Amino acid sequence: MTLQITLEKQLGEINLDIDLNLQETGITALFGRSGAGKTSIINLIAGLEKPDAGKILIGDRVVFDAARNINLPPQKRQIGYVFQGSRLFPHYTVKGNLNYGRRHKDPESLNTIAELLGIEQLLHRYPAALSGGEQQRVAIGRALLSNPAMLLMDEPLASLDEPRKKELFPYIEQLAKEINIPIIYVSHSLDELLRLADQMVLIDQGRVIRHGEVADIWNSEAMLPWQPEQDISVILEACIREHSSRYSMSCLALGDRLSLWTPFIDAPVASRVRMRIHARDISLVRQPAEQSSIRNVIPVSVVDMTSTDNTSACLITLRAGQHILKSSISRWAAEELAIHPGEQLFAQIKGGSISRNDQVANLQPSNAFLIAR
Amino acid sequence: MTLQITLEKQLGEINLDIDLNLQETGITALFGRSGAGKTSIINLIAGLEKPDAGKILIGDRVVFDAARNINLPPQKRQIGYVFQGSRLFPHYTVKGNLNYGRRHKDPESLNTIAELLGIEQLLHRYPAALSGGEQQRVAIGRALLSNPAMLLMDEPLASLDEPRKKELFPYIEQLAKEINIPIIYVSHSLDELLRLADQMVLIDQGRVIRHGEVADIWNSEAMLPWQPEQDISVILEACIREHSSRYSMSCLALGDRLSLWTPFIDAPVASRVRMRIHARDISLVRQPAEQSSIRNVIPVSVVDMTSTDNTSACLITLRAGQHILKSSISRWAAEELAIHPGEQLFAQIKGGSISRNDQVANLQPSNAFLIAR
Amino acid sequence: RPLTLYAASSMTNAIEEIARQYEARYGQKVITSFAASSSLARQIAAGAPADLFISANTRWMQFLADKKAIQPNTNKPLLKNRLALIRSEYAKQPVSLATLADQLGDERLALANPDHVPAGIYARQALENSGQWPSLAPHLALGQNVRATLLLVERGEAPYGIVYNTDARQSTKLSQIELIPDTLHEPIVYPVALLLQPLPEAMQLYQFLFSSEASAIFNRYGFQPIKANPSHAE
Amino acid sequence: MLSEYEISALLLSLKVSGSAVLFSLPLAILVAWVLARYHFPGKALLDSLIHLPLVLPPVVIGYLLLISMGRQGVIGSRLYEWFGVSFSFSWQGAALAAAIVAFPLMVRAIRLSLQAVDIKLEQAARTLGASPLKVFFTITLPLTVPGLLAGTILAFARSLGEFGATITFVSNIPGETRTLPLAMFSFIETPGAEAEAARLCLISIVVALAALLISEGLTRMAQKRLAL
Amino acid sequence: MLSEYEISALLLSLKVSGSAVLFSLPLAILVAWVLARYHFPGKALLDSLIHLPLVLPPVVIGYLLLISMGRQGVIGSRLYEWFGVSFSFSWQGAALAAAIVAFPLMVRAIRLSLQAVDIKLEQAARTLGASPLKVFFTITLPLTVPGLLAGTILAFARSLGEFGATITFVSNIPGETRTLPLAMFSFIETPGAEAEAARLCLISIVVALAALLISEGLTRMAQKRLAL
Ligand SMILES: Nc1ncnc2c1ncn2[C@@H]1O[C@H](COP(=O)(O)OP(=O)(O)OP(=O)(O)O)[C@@H](O)[C@H]1O
Ligand SMILES: Nc1ncnc2c1ncn2[C@@H]1O[C@H](COP(=O)(O)OP(=O)(O)OP(=O)(O)O)[C@@H](O)[C@H]1O
Ligand code: MOO
Ligand SMILES: [Mg+2]
Ligand SMILES: [Mg+2]
Repeated sequence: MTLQITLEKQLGEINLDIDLNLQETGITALFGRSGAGKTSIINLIAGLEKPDAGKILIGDRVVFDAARNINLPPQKRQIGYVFQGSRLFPHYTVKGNLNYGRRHKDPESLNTIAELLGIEQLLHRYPAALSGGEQQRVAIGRALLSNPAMLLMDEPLASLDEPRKKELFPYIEQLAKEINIPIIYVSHSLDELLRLADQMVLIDQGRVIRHGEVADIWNSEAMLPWQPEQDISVILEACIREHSSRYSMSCLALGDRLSLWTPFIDAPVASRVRMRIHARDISLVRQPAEQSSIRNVIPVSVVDMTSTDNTSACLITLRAGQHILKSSISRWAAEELAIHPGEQLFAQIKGGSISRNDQVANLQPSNAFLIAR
Repeated sequence: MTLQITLEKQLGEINLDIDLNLQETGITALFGRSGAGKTSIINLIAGLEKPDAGKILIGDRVVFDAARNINLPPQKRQIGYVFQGSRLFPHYTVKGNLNYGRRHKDPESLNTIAELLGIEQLLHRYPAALSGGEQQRVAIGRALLSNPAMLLMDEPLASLDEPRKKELFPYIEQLAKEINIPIIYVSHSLDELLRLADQMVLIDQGRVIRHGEVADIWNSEAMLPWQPEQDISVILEACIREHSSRYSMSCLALGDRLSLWTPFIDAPVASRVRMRIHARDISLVRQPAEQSSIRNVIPVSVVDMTSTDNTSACLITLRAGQHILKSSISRWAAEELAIHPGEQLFAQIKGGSISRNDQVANLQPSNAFLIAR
Repeated sequence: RPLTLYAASSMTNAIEEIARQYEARYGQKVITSFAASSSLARQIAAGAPADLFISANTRWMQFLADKKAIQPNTNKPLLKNRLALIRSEYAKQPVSLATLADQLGDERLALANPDHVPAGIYARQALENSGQWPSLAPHLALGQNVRATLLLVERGEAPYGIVYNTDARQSTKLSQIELIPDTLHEPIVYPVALLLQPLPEAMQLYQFLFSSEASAIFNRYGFQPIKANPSHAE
Repeated sequence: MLSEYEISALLLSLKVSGSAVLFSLPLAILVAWVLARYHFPGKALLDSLIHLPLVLPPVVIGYLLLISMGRQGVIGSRLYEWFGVSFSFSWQGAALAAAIVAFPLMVRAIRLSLQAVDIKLEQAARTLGASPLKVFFTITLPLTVPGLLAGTILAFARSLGEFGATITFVSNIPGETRTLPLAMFSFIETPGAEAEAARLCLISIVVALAALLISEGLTRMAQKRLAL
Repeated sequence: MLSEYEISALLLSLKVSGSAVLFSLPLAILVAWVLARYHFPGKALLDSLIHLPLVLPPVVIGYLLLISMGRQGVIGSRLYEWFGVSFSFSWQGAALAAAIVAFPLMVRAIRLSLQAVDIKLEQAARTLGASPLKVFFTITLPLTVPGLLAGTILAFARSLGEFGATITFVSNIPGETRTLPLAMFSFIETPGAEAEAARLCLISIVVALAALLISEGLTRMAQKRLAL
């Protein structure tokens, strides 16, 4: 399934000018600041708004073409849309809402989806009697049951408070695993991005800045504005080498002889996982301490170092095998250790500091695993 | 200024039963889960709702006494209230809103407050033309200008998105410094709690669970439910020993010879600051590494250690001088190092890992400083 | 279908009674519809399904005759009526037409609207002919019909009024009813006519209206039946 | 308790007002919809035209109806010729008069309620594959129920009291067009019949109160259901 | 262009309708407020009573007015005795009749608008030291302006068209109570005066249209100002 979009639209002061070619299944995140034009883009895809010019192809169906005067109405586009607020119909029960977009109202598919989303118990309630998180799950179910060729989700978690978000996360992760239609997921949360997206599209001021693998874009300088100084991190993608059931830990293969121990990852050996490592969690030593609680002491070479005068920190870019790491240490330490590019050092990475939250979706098309929690 | 509250009120299924005696000026945080009854409590204080029984004293004024049938209406209570949504009057300009609660409309105090909140430029706009953050600042100014004996703030940041929150934070911190009336601040954000509150009251199911200094309650087990495994931390309160302007760092005195280097804190030597140190940021070694980027290597003694079987982590409680620290290391490391209570070790605390965000309000009544950013 | 009789609303009571008599006598139902003569006339002109029409004045009958909506040869005067000067219970002083202007003072004289209500038109003639119109004209309270005019006097809003004798006699709330000489105005005539395509039985009702039975009833309500020979109306 | 005469007038009034409301409802919804959702040149004019029956005295409306919809009228004669439909001097005519007089009230209430329906819900329905028509009947209309009820009851009440247009347009024919107000009028016109008039007045009031109370109840039910 | 007669009727109509609306506005606001904000036993009854003028034919209302507010009426006689106030045959009486007939429409519109005012804003004002009265006049009422405008214009339109109650209560006195509808009625009742009636009809319509358009404009301005 491909999605080809060439669009122009004037939005107040912003001129939306998009040229996107999404070949992928899985979750593609639309990421960008508030007001960048994310919602507008998916509204245009869904047919809720009309572009000034351009063309939209879903698979081989032309749903919009300004030149040929084609503009399919939303109901003909076969696109599921999960809105920021749930937009449930208040006068239908949960079941009524779920059934609204279905042609064949067979009970099996309803039950499957209801189970997937954990809303089997709620079928006969009205939306007003649901919590925010439950409402959003029903809204997701409703969109899925309309049998869409593609799913659009506009910050489905944004209107929820923290505990409600936590509650909904696993369902969306599960979803991405079990449903095999492409999903476009709008968000401006780094956390959601990391945990859910396979691909990402970075939008700014109505234009596509970057488009590609999450890890590639994450580690590029385009993402720096989103990473405050104390929060700089890199994304590693690596395979699981082995598990230690005794200590509930897993070992990732960073290179031939390079290993990284992390808290246990519930996935088979050899599966590929994504991992976020904060620069502040990596310290550097010339010689490894002999008896240390730090499990991961990895030989690295210094690639680059930057520091600014009025901060205490110095950001060191390191190479470990094929992987790039970043370490944030104090300028004081950097001077005292006299670190310079090209030098060989040891990076200490606390195993415990790689939090579960930072281990995110498998990237293999096989969709073999997702971290349990 | 004291606030004495004895209250009972049935709220749906929750029975609010509060007995509080706040002696303090400064910011007192009401903290608790959604639905715990926080908003209800301050509505009762403000007079927007009526308790079933009890008594409320502000200073020596009885504003409510069920026994004596006293129930001052809100406008007689002299209480400023900043609501979750800004609740600005849409038909008044910013200036009109600010002036609404003022008896003496002298321009100086208006200008002072407008400057404090950074809204001087907005005075002639209507609320509809303000961003969410600006609206909330005007709402704060409006409450302050009504010359209240006490200020209630109900999650003033909750309706704002992340960048907007960041924008408003400094103003509230500034406020707490410059206004000397007691402030009750409702929140369920740990971040806000740490940065703003002097005292805190922990509410659950309509009852007061704890009440006292933020650091005491934070480090007590009552707060454990709010600290997910990977986020366990302690709050240290310590004085600044010296600054290093060369490296933009400051040194905190943990004990006679114990120092902790942190990124620069913009406060005079000897002022007392609060600091949050995550357990995951402390690693343990038997012998300090010789050439390490880690600045803080502190001799500690092991007080206690706990671990659960199905996690990889082991939480070690340590003593450094008079201070308690917590370190989260892998069970594997704990076993290999054969750590046991009573033992002497070295704790490595990355200076850079003490983020600016974690350095919070001064506790001295003198209100001498607040971290600039 | 039953016979339909349109009649000016000032005749409601008398016509109802006669219709019931007719029904009893001939075993045929009569539907009566009462409204202002103007409304009825316009409706008839617009094709109302009526068989007979009794107007409160000749003007509206003429209106229909001009529109060729009635059988002209059946257009006959049926009744005559008189005007009466009436005094409210609330007015203390007895009144007469001669002293009316003086006695009125600041008060108002209730009159049906002389622009269009027949009773008002006759009353104006009477006042003009008695020379009082100029002084009374600014002191009038005009009702939309006779009944509304009577009501104003009954409720004491106006101390005096001029209405049909028939209406005045049915009121219990007046302290004086003085007939106005019928020489002061045109004769007050209620004409009747058959419409263009009436039921065959309509003529029977038409004749019944001129019968002595009907006359007795009209008399009882204060109308003066005109003895015409209805058989001439073919 | 009630005389035959009163019962006949009451039933007729209910029939006339009921039909007036029911038959004008679809048109009122359509007009309210157009006014609530579309902007077009002349919208203000259309809006004002709809308010006309409010501004003109009912007698004038009756007169205009007689001229246009009577059997000899511009429209009435065509209707009769082509469809055999005639409003003349029948209860249908009374219902037409009542409907026209009550129309502005009905449209206004429904329009307000339509404006309050969240267009976002309609968009959501569209993305679920619903045609505009399905959206209208499954989402918009059900959510407008409180406004529909309010409009209907207001129009019903106004219809119940309609007098001037009715008597001018379709005359005062017992069993056919003599509704409660016309019967009341007959009594008021008759000297000494105040008591009978008062009885009819009371009947009118009771019916209207009942209708208002029922609609209140229904509205509250609808609102509860929708948790508005 | 307009005859003196027409101008006189027009000016009188404007005076009568204008006063009717202006003087009933405070009471309408009060009643709407009570209905919008309070729950008490008998509320449904009060609500229904207010709708009565809608249900009863205007002539009946005029009759009831005459009985109660007339010079010999239960209330009217007292008013005259104690305050020297009399509605008899005066334009004030016409205004009273118009006000009563239009009252339900006015109350309904204002009530809806009051219900839409966010009570949270009122609470905020209270915590800023405002008394309930200040809150009402500085917050509630200004936010109700669109509803007030709608109610006022609706009532004004209805007042302009009022005929039955007026002529029954205060009769038809040129320059004093002969409003546009009463003048129109005289012409309709006169054979061959259709043209004059039509002219008056047109004047009525133009006035009403103007009023409706002005109110639309004002409402839009108010809504823009409030950014609703
Ligand atoms: N119909 C419109 N008319 C004018 N401006 C519009 C319109 N719709 C959107 N905009 C503007 O276009 C820009 C993009 O809006 P959009 O809602 O797509 O942003 P977004 O990326 O979804 O933001 P957020 O993260 O806040 O949801 C904004 O500046 C918005 O004000
Ligand atoms: N008027 C009321 N009637 C019934 N239940 C109520 C009422 N007001 C509040 N409650 C209930 O009382 C509880 C406490 O509500 P409150 O709004 O004070 O919580 P809170 O601590 O402020 O929560 P949040 O963090 O979500 O704002 C909730 O369960 C709420 O549903
Ligand atoms: O019945 Mo009449 O025609 O109004 O006097
Ligand atoms: Mg958006
Ligand atoms: Mg709350």
